[in-house]
Amino acid sequence: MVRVMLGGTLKSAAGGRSEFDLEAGDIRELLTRLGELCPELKHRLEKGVAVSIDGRIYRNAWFEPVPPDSEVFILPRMSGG
Amino acid sequence: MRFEAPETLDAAVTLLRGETGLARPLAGGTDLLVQLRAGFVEPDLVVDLKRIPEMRHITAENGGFRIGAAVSGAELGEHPELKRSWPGVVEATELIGSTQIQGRASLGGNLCNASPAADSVPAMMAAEATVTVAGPDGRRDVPVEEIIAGPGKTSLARDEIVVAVNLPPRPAHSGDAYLRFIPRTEMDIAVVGVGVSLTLDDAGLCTHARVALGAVAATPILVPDAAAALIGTAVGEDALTRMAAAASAACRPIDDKRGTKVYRIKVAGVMARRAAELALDRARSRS
Amino acid sequence: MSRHVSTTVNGDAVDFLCEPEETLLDVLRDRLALTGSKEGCGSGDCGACSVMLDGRLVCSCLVLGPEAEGRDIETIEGMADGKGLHPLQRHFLEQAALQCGICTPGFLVAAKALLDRDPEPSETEVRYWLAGNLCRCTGYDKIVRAVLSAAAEMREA
Amino acid sequence: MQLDAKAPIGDARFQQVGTRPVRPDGVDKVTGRAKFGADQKLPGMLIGRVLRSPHAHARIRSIDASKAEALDGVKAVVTCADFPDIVSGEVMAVESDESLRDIVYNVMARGKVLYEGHAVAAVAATSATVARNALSLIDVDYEPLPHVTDVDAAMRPDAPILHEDMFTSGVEPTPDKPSNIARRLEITLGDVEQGFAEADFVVERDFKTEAAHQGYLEPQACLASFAEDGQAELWCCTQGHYSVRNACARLLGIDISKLRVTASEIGGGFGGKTTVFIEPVALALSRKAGRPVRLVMSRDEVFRATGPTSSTSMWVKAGVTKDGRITAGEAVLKYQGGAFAGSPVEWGAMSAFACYDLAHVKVVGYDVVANRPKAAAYRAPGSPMSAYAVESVVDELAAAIAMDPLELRLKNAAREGTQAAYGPKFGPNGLVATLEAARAHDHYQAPLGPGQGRGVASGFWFNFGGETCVSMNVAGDGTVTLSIGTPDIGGTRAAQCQIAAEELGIEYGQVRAIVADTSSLGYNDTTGGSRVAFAVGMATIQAARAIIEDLCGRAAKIWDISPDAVVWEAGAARPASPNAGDFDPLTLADFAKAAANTGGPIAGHSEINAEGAGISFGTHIADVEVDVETGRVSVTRYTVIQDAGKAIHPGYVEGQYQGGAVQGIGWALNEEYIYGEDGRLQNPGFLDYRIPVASDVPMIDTVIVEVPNPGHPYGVRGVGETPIVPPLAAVANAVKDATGVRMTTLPMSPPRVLQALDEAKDVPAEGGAEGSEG
Repeated sequence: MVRVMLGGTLKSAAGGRSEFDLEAGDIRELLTRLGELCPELKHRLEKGVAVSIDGRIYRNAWFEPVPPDSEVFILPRMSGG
Repeated sequence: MRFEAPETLDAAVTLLRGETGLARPLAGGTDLLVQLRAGFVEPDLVVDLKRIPEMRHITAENGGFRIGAAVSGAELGEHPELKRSWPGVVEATELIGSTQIQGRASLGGNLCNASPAADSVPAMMAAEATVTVAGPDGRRDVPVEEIIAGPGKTSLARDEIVVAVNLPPRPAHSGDAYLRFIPRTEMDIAVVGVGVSLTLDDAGLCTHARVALGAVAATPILVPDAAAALIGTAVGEDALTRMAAAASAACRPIDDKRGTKVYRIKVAGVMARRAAELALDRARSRS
Repeated sequence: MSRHVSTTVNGDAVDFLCEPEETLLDVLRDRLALTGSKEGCGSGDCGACSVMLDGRLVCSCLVLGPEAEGRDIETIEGMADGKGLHPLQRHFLEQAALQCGICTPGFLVAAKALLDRDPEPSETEVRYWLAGNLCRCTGYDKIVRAVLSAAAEMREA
Repeated sequence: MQLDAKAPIGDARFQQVGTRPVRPDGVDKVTGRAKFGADQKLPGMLIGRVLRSPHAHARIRSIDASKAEALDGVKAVVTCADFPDIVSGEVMAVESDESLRDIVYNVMARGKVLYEGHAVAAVAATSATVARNALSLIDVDYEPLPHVTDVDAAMRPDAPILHEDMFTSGVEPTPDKPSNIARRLEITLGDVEQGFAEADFVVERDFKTEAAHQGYLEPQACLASFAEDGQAELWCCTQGHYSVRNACARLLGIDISKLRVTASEIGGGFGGKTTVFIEPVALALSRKAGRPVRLVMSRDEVFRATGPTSSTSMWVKAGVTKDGRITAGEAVLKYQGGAFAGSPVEWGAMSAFACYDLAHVKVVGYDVVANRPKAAAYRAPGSPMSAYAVESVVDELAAAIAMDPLELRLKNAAREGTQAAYGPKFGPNGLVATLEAARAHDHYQAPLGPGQGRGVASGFWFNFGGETCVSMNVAGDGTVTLSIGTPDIGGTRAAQCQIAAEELGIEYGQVRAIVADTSSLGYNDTTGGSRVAFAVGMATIQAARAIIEDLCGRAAKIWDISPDAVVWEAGAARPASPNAGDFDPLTLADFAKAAANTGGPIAGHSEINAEGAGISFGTHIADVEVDVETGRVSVTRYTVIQDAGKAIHPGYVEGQYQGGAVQGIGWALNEEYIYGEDGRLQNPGFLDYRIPVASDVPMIDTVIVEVPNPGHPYGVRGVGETPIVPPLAAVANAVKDATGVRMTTLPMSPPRVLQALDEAKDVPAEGGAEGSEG
């Protein structure tokens, strides 16, 4: 079980719910489960998000493993100037 | 558009006179080329005046100076005698634009472009400069302040050319200064510009003064009240305060992207005072 | 109506045809393929088109092509003399005084004009002389240092 | 050979990294040879020009180009009819969520013009003069509409509406009336009310900032050539030629692989060249005319029609205890992003309080549209404005409890393990190190003159990595070429050559790097977000290591030993130990000579999505002198202290710090978009859009702090964005220190400062640092 928290502005996008417990071995599984648990988020997830695993941020990395006891935040995706 | 570069004044006047469409004299070109590019003017004829020798020389004459209208700011700054006599006029001209602009921009062009914010004009007005104007009927000398008629407008006829700027001789204990306010240190158009010229007697009393302001009205303006506040005084604290107040009172500015009315009025007084102090220092140190 | 203009560019006699309203910058870039001079503004506010005209530093965007008749023009392309880079060019490189490099030709031409007349300028003099050359990348620090150190080297040479 | 990512920085293991070599593209740039966007020509080339709206907001009733088309020398005219009408919701590509409909609408107006300068039509003609004349022959019938340019005015219920189909997202229930608020967003951590209840002092302030432009010296420029067989070439100055290719191919309706985009040398970007403006137009003109078309923007067009940053209206509230604990931070941020949704308010909101370890944070953001050009990214998009507001309020908190502002920041600084208001816990980072370096710097102790003041501020940026490909080839003599796919905006090629030389153990001068076109390498994300030194560096390391692995294998075969018994050291394959055998080392040159006999050409490549970018913090110290009679502010001394993780080329790192700081100083003091009542931009040129000139600024001191990023083999963090974040507040705090007046509007132009000074004279001296005692 992984505890997934919504960070930044995604919290308000999910109808107020900001924490989810789900089974996922990697980022792709995590995002798929999250979309199932929270359909309001699906659009944002498809458009692209960043995933923070223990403070390290991944922008696009389906196959990055998610260790079971890690701290996971879903964030808006960043770019820059 | 046609381009001509005559080598005599007569030829230039003839060209201007003969053009049925719009003709534009070209001195340094630092304003004209910007206007051409922006499409503000679409002349049929451009007459380059820089190949006319007398427009390119600085001559010491009767104790004063005769400065060809197409002499560049850089050339003015390289003339030690002129700089010694009229530091304010030279500095005002050197404030026009960058080093690159200085290589081209001229007193004649700065005057005839007729911008209310032209840096050299208040300095020339304070200096009691005249300009020599050539036209089909010969030449005439006109006070600088009579040339600019409004923003972008001069009192010159379409076939008249400003040939030279004449600066009068300098009595002992005289000094002039030009200061402007700009937001940056360089490259801006004056938000307020002030030219001050004054002469002291041996006792240090001001016997003669002229104060002119730029960028605070539709044209650069002479402010006789500001001058009067100095004349007959030792140019002390009271006189300077009254002079600054008179300068502010004379302003008829507009609000625009470079400054507000309120700001211009207030800063005109500040800059007038600073310019007067600088002119005073110069007058005192100049025997 | 095109005009024929005879001039000297970087020491070579050059003839070109141009329309009267074309600027010297247009002529250099489009007719003579000397694209080292850049157009950053077209109004004399950025200095990227700086060239020497009869020994004077000017913005070539504020000179009409026909005005160049009989004149002597020096551009960035003439700065390295064939034997090697000018000390200013070298110091700009060694001190990372350029980032994107678009303003660099203008700065070099302007800085050379300064050092040709004043071999020992102060930092303030360098800054004011170069105030008509805009740079958005460097904050000017390394440019000013490069000019000062090139000047020092040239004085010792 | 695996480098230890956690090895201390300054370790002698680096031969190349940390040195300051001359860049490989340098000589071309000091001799005028380098080809920028407007420097390219093709035979038969036409000149393009764009007709732009004189109105801030108007309906287009009709466009009649027949007279222009009939003019001698005109070869093509295009309008929105030449571009697809894209349905809402389609995003540009997987790598960007920018709306394609907005891109095409911004490239060429459709139905309505939304800002002065909005493109309406374009022509290609045999000369610039003909093109200019042709524009004047295009009749556009406009129905002017009411307009709005101010962010607060645009949010009012009675404001003129730009998009009838814009309904604010992020509010429940979704409104049934259209508005100019594209989106409301919110970030919360803890409970701010509880936090404010714990405070001894609470300060709240309103702020406004005007839009600033990136001010790159090179206007947008491109040369398009569309062949009869549907293949096309595009030469342009851009921060990302791959994203240009993708957008143009979609807008032209051609296969992506049929369009090859070559990035010219780029004359500055700072975020402003991350999207398309004239490139699809030039391609459409070229296709229609059957000839190459060059399209170059004038400076006036750059200001009116490319993307500046947002103007903003902000409110910030923060509380502090007497002993200096910041108890809560709250903000409302309204960012106007021009005529289309997508202001960087989200980044402003996420970064607003990022420098602080706070238990209670709430930030509400609004993405607002107005009749101005569509905002583009500008260096740390969105962050400088919210940092200005927050760092100004933090300065007031310090004053309220009479604590040194650096002390207060150190007491509350984000550290490793701090939970950011936007979610994750921070990894190792350099904020505390920059604050301590600031406190120890002689600048912070130096005495101030009369009329002078000193301010400090910190700033943050996220940084990211992104998709990256590089290709490395060993030539017949053992020298190396490296192809990268990210335009080099300030020393990238030099840094990548250093990294390649470091890994291969060869001299810097033996590597030459080039920027490859879009057909030569796989997709690369744009140069931006401070990603290039980090991400491309990672790819270059991998490509070099692939070569080394290949060569160690070849050496094993040559020597007939096990590949495990071969190591790569100091530029050569060597037996791993005396036991492995006694063989002379084989250098790159040796392998290059024997390439054909040992397996063919020697090359390495890397295709990655670089993850693990390290966050970035910086702290700035500014001294100013204020002329109280004119309101003029001069910066007299300035120091930038920032964490680089590891500086590959310290000269270019310093350059990023200095350039960003001076851009921030410009934004703070004199740069602004000035609109008239008519909705037209009043200052579309460098004369009145006043970027700092050389005489405006002092030398910019720099201190490079190196707290390694564990996500990079050398510890590299991006450095380009953060330097623009602190200056706005650092300068404002210095002005406050010098005059006692808090400037809450940017820029702090002389009229604004003088007015504030005059108003301060009219009210009695403030007590208790203007804070309400909580």
